[in-house]
Amino acid sequence: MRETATATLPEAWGVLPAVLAVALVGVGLGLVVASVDRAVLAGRTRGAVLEPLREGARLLLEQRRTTLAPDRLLWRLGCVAVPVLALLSLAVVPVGGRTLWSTSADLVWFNAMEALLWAAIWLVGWGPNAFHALAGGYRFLAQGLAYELPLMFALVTVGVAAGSLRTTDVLAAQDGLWFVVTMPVAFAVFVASAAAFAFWGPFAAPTSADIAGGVTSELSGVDRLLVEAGRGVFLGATAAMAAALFLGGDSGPWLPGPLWQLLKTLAVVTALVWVGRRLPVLRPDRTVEVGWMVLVPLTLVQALVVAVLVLSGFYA
Amino acid sequence: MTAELVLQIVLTVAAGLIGVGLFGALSQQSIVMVMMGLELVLNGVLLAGGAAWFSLAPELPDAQMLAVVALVVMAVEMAMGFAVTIAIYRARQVDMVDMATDLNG
Amino acid sequence: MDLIGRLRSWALARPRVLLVDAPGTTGLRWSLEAELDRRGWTHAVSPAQADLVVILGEPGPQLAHAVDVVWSQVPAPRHRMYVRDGVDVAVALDRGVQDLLGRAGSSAREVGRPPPASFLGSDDGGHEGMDHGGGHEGHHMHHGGEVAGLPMAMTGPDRDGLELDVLKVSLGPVHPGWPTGLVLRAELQGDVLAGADLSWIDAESVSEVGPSLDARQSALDHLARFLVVAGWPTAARDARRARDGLRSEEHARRTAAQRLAEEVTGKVLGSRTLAWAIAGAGRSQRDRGTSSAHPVLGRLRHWCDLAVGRDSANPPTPSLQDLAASLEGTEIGTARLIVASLGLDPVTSQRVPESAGA
Amino acid sequence: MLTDLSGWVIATVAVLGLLSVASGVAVFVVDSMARATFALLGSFLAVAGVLLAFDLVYLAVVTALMMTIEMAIMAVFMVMFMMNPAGLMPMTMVHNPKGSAVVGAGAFVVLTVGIWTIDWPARRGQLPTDSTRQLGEAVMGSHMLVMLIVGIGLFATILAGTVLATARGRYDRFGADLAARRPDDPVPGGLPR
Repeated sequence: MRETATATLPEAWGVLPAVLAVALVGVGLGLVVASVDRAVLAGRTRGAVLEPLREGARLLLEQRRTTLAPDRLLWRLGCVAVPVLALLSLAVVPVGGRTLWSTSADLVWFNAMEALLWAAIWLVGWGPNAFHALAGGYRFLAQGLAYELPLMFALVTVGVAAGSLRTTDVLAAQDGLWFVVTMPVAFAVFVASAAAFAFWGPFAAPTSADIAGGVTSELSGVDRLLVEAGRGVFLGATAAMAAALFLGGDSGPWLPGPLWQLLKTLAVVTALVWVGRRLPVLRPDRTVEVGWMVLVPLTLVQALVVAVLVLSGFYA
Repeated sequence: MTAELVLQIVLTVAAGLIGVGLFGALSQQSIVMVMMGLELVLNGVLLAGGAAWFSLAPELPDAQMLAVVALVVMAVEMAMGFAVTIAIYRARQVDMVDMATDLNG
Repeated sequence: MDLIGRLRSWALARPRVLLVDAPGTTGLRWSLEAELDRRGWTHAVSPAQADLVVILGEPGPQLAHAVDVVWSQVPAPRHRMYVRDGVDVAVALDRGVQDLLGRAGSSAREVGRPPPASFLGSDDGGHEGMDHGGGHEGHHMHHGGEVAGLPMAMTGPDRDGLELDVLKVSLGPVHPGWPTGLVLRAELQGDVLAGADLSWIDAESVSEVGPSLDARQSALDHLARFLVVAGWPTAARDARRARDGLRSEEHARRTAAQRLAEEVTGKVLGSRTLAWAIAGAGRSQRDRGTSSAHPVLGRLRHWCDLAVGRDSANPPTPSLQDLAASLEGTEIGTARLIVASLGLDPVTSQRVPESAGA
Repeated sequence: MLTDLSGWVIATVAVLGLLSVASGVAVFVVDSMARATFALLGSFLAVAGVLLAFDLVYLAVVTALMMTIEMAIMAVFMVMFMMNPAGLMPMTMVHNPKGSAVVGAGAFVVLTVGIWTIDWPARRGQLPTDSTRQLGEAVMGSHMLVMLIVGIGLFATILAGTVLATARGRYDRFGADLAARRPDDPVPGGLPR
C-alpha cells in the first residue's frame, strides 16, 4: 500500500473507538441537519435541538404499521439499510484529517453507498404494498438515475485534480488552493445531487405531500425513525464530504483543523437547508430532464477544464 | 500454497455461480429471468478474474482488465436485453422466450 | 417506571395531528390550525404519521365510515377526538393530549383493531383502500383471481404503447391536503391516471350552509392548502399566519397580517421555481403545444390577487365531470395540484349547481 | 501489505462465496420477482466482498455500484412486465428444467474437476502497492485498445438500446413536416423548448 501521509483512524485510536467515534459523528451530523431544518421550518430557533430528539422518542414509542400483504422482509431490510449505508458512506469522509477506512478508491466507495441507498429507498417504497409508497419509490428511481451520473462526474473531477481517489490525498492536494475555486460547477452539482439522493429540499418529490409522504407514507415507529435518521445522517455526511473535497477540509488559518472542518460542514449544512426550504418541491419530470440534458454535459465540460489544468501543471 | 488453495476455493465458487446461472438462463421462460441467469454466469467470470489476478499474476493488470470487460459485458447485455424486451412487448405483449421463437428463423 | 412515564409525556407533548373537517366547518378548522401553528404541532401527511385524529363538526354517515378506515391505519398510541363548533380549541387540544397520554400509559394492549382486509369490501374505500369491484370486465388475461383479498391488476393500453397493469385505487375522502369528502376513483398505471372518476360523499345530507367567510381569508386559506400540496411548507405557514392575523380583532395584528399577506403572495407570484414546477399542469389535450394555457398558475394568481384585496375575475370552475376528464392522463402529483388549485369544498359545490363552469 | 491471506480472511472469502452461490440459487427459487432481483444483488455484493479481500478495491466498489443500479432498474422492469412481481400468486414459469439442470450441473462438475486437478502455476510477482493505479495505468497505457473498443461498444449500445426502446420518432414529436416549435411529448419535461 502506498505510504499515506496520515494513518487511518483505527490505526491511530484502535478499531472500536474509531468506529464508535465515526458513528457518533454521523449521528451528530444527522441531528445538526434535523435541528437546522426544524429551525428554518418553524421560523424560530427555540427548541430546535430538542424537537428532533422529542420526535425520535415519540417514534420509539409508536407502534409499527402493518399493511395488507406487505413484502415484510424487503421492507424491513430497506428501512435498516438506510441508516447503515449512510454511516458506511461516512467511513471514507475525513474526520479530523483521517478516515475510518482508507482505500485506493474512496470516492467510488462513497458513490457506491449512495447507489445502495437509492436501491434501499426503493425497497422502502416497495415493501408496504401501498400505492403512494410505490409511487414515491418510482419517483426516486427516476430522480436518482438522472442525478447519479452528474454526481459521479463531479467526484471524477475531484479525483482527476488530486490524481488519486483517496480522500486524504484529495485533502493534501488542496493545500494551496481549495478545489471549489477551479471547479465551482462540480461543487454545485455535487451538493445538488446529494440533495437529490437524500430526496431533500426541492428534490423531496419522492416523499412530498402530494403523494401523502411517498416512500415514507406507510412508515411509523422505529421504521420511520430509521429512515428519517438515515436521511439526516446521509445529508450531514455529504455536507462533510463536500467540505472535505471542495472546501479544503480542515485547512484554515488560526483555528485548529478539526474546528475548521466542523465550521465548514456546518456552513454547508446550513446553506443546504436554508436554500432548500426556501424553494418549493420540484416535480421530478422537470428535474430529471435538467439532470440528463444540462448537468451531465456541464460536469463533463468541468472535468475537461480540470483535466487541461492538470496537464498544464496548475495543481502541481 | 495458500494462494493456490484460495484460488481453487474461489474458482469452485465461480464454477458454482456459472452452473446456477446456466441452469437459470436455459430453464427460465421470462426474458428478464433469462437475463438474470446470464448475469450470474458473468458474475462467476468476474470472480474468477479477481481470483486469477490475486493468486497467479498480481503484477500484470490483464486479469483486472478481464474483470472490467466482464462488467462492461454485463452492462451491455442488460441494456440490450431491456431494450429488446420493451420492443417485443410493445409489438405483441410478449415477455416470454417461448412466444418469440419465430425469431430463430 | 415514573421515568418512562415522564419520557412518554415529554415525547407525546407535541403529537402529529390529522384533521378531518366535516362540511361547513371551515371557520372551526381555521381556529384549530391557528392553534396548532401557535403550539408548533405539525400536521400528519398520512395516517401512519398521525397520533391525534381530530374530527371537526358532525361527519355524515359515509364520512364517518371513512374516518373509521383512516383510524384503522393510525398506529398506537393514538387518540380520536371530536371538536364541535363553539368549543375553545385550545382547551380541546389540551384535553386531547391528556387523553392520548392516558391511552399510551395504560399498558393494556389495544384490542379490536380490525385487519386491513376487512375494509376492502366497502365501496367508499378509504385512504388507500384498493377498490374491489370492476376488475373482471375486459379481456381476461393470464392473471386474474384474487390474492390476499385484492384483485390482481389487469392490463390496459397506455400512452407509451405498452400494455401495462392498471391498478384501481380510490383516493380520499379523507386525505391531508385533499378536499374532505371528495373521492377520486382512479385507474392507475404506475403513477399516471389512466381513468378518473370524482364524486362527493354524503352528497344528499349536506344541507347546512356554513357561515359566509371573508373572501381574503378564504383566498389565503386556499393558497396555504395549495402550497402544502405543492411542497412549500414555509410559504404555506406564512399564508396561514396571514389568514389567522386577518381574523384578529386587534388593528395592529390585522395590519401586520396584511403586510404578511402581501409578502407571501409576492413571494409566490415571483417564484420562478414554483411557476416552473406547476406550469402546464391542468392543461387539456386541446391546448397542448401552446404555451398560453396554464390553468393552475392562473388560479394561483387569482387566489393571490384576492388575498391582498385586489379585484380578480373568478376563473371558471369546471364541473366534477370535466375536472375528472382533465385529470385523465396526468401524473398523480399533477392531479393533486389541479384539484388543490380549485379550492373545492362540498358546501359551495352543493349550493352552486354543478354547472358552475359558466 | 499482506501478500498472503490470513486464516480469517480465507474463512470470510469462503463464507462470502457460499453466500453468493446461495443468493444465486435463491434468484430462481423465490416466488417474488422483487426478491429475486435483490437476491441477485446480494450475490453481486458477496462477490464484491471477495474482491475486496483480494485488495481489488476499485473493481469491488465498481461492481457494487454498477450492479446496484442495474438491479434497481431490473426491479422496475420486473414490476412492469412480470405477471407476478410480488410473488403473491406462486407460479412456475420454466421450460425443460431437467435438461437445464443437467447442463448447469455438468458445467459445474467439469469446471470443478479441472480446477482441482490442474497443476496451477506458482504466483508470479508481488501484489502491487495500489491495484487501482495498476488498472488505471493499464487502461490508459498497455491496454488502451481494449478500453477504446469497450467505449465504442458502449456507445453503440446506447444508440441501439434507445432506438429499440422508443416508439416515438421525430415525426411523432414535431409533426409530419417537422414544423412544430415544441415537441409534442406526453410529459413536457423541464427545459424551455
